[in-house]
Amino acid sequence: MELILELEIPASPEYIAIARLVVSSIASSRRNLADDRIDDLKLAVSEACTNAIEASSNDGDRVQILIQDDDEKLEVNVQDQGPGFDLDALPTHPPVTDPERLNFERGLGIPLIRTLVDDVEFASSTGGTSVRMTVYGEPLELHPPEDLGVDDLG
Amino acid sequence: MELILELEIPASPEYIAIARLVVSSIASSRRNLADDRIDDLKLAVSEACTNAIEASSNDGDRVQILIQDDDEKLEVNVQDQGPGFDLDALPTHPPVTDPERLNFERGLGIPLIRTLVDDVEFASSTGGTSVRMTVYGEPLELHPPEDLGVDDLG
Amino acid sequence: MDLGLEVDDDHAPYTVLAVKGEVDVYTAPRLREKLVELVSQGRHQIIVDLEGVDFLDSTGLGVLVGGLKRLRSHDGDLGLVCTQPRILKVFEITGLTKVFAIHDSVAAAVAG
Amino acid sequence: MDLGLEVDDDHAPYTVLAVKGEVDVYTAPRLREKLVELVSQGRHQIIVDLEGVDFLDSTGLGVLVGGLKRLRSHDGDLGLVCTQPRILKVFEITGLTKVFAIHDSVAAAVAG
Ligand SMILES: Nc1ncnc2c1ncn2[C@@H]1O[C@H](COP(=O)(O)OP(=O)(O)O)[C@@H](O)[C@H]1O
Ligand SMILES: Nc1ncnc2c1ncn2[C@@H]1O[C@H](COP(=O)(O)OP(=O)(O)O)[C@@H](O)[C@H]1O
Repeated sequence: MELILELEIPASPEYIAIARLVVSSIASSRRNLADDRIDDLKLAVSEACTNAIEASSNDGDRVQILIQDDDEKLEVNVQDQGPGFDLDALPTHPPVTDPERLNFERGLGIPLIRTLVDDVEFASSTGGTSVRMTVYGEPLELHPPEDLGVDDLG
Repeated sequence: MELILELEIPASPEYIAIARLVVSSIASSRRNLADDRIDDLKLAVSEACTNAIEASSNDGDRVQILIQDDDEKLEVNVQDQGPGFDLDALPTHPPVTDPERLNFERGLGIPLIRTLVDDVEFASSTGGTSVRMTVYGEPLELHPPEDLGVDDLG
Repeated sequence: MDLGLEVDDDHAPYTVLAVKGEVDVYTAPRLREKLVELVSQGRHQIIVDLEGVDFLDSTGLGVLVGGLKRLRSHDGDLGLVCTQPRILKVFEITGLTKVFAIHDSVAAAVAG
Repeated sequence: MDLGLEVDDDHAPYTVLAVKGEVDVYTAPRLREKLVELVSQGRHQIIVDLEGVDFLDSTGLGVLVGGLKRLRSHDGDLGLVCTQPRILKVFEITGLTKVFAIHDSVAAAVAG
């Protein structure tokens, strides 16, 4: 797995658009992903960043977004410095047919992430949480890096 | 000076578009900069990243882009792990009216940076080079971060 | 990155709120405030037009569900206009297509 | 992030190369190769149409200067079409407006 890109933003809502921008831009340039898969990944990352930002309460807390890939997959890891949480202790929602469902405006983020990406792994401790999201897809054929050699033109 | 954002990319040409994207997106959201000032900063950062990438020769070398601001200015710092260089030892170009000028396809980057931003500072050693570029402008009035409080709506 | 919020009063008894831009944790509070304001003005039949929305996440969904809940408690309703597949998908995945009436156009929404 | 490069042969003796996208250290090598290829095909009057270019940096300028130099050595020329202020600005700052003939349109370039 090769580290492509590292982005660190303040844990504040105004920076979440940048995280989306970077992820969708990398996903479209590195991977042969259909546009709707890119949208899926973008939304999943946005949900993970929202949770990371909401969990951060200290001034100066930051959220880190790591993008890695290898031949077959693209991985985005969102890490925060929040207090962590227990994934197994999350409440479950009433089914959407139940009028009670309207009392739950929250709690849609993690189910969305699970549906949108091929694979997701949560690692949470009192030092923070990391959410690793993976999508599979063929790499684009990249133009090999080459010497500019403009001097040779003359 | 507050650190806004940190972006780290591999020292490879294919990532330079992301660096531009991030800088122009931050500049337009944080600062009351005219569009042409944002274009200027974007070009200056692209030139600094090009030099940083070209100076990097080791596998795994990375380029770091730090964006900071305070009340009156936005600063972008481009750092590489290349061999460094002596700014004072750079050759000067013949004037553009001289036909000899055509022999110099290179060497436009640093003059461009100097013209495009309000302030530039180079710091170079054998461990790498950092180029700190500053533009002045009024901050945007940001909407204060506030609690979402969707639960209060009902 | 600013959220566009335009109120159209030409469809009484419906109030049409056209949203433009990205609805996320940064911008959703403004959508919520606007909905609260409309409801407090006694507008209880609201159509939220999402055709100009480029991105919508669960925070945006939460604000819409909150608005619907508030309107229902006033015997009102909150309908949506949305034809964009990538936005519709978010409602489908979360099962909210069963909670909201989603229309193809403002005309269809005010007709029905 | 791909560079568009389209050759238009309808303006003999001029060859028009329309460039689209961002010209930077990543994409400039493709522009250089295309220019080398055109020159090696004996096309010595080249017009590079920059109207579709969103971004151009010094690497792109270097490739254009290299192309001009090569063409001049064949008694040819390389003209530009450019009206976008932010692209023109890069030529102005570097003094290259004095090196290149810059036209408002392909029609003006082939006429002049
Ligand atoms: N990164 C995180 N750090 C701490 N707690 C988290 C984190 N992510 C999720 N949680 C907890 O899990 C809950 C459910 O998250 P989610 O399904 O995204 O819904 P929502 O964020 O709308 O509550 C959150 O309310 C929060 O308590
Ligand atoms: N970050 C850097 N690390 C090492 N050398 C550099 C760096 N930036 C610039 N230089 C040196 O300064 C020269 C001039 O740079 P510049 O004006 O940008 O033109 P160009 O990059 O086209 O040569 C470069 O050729 C290089 O030798």
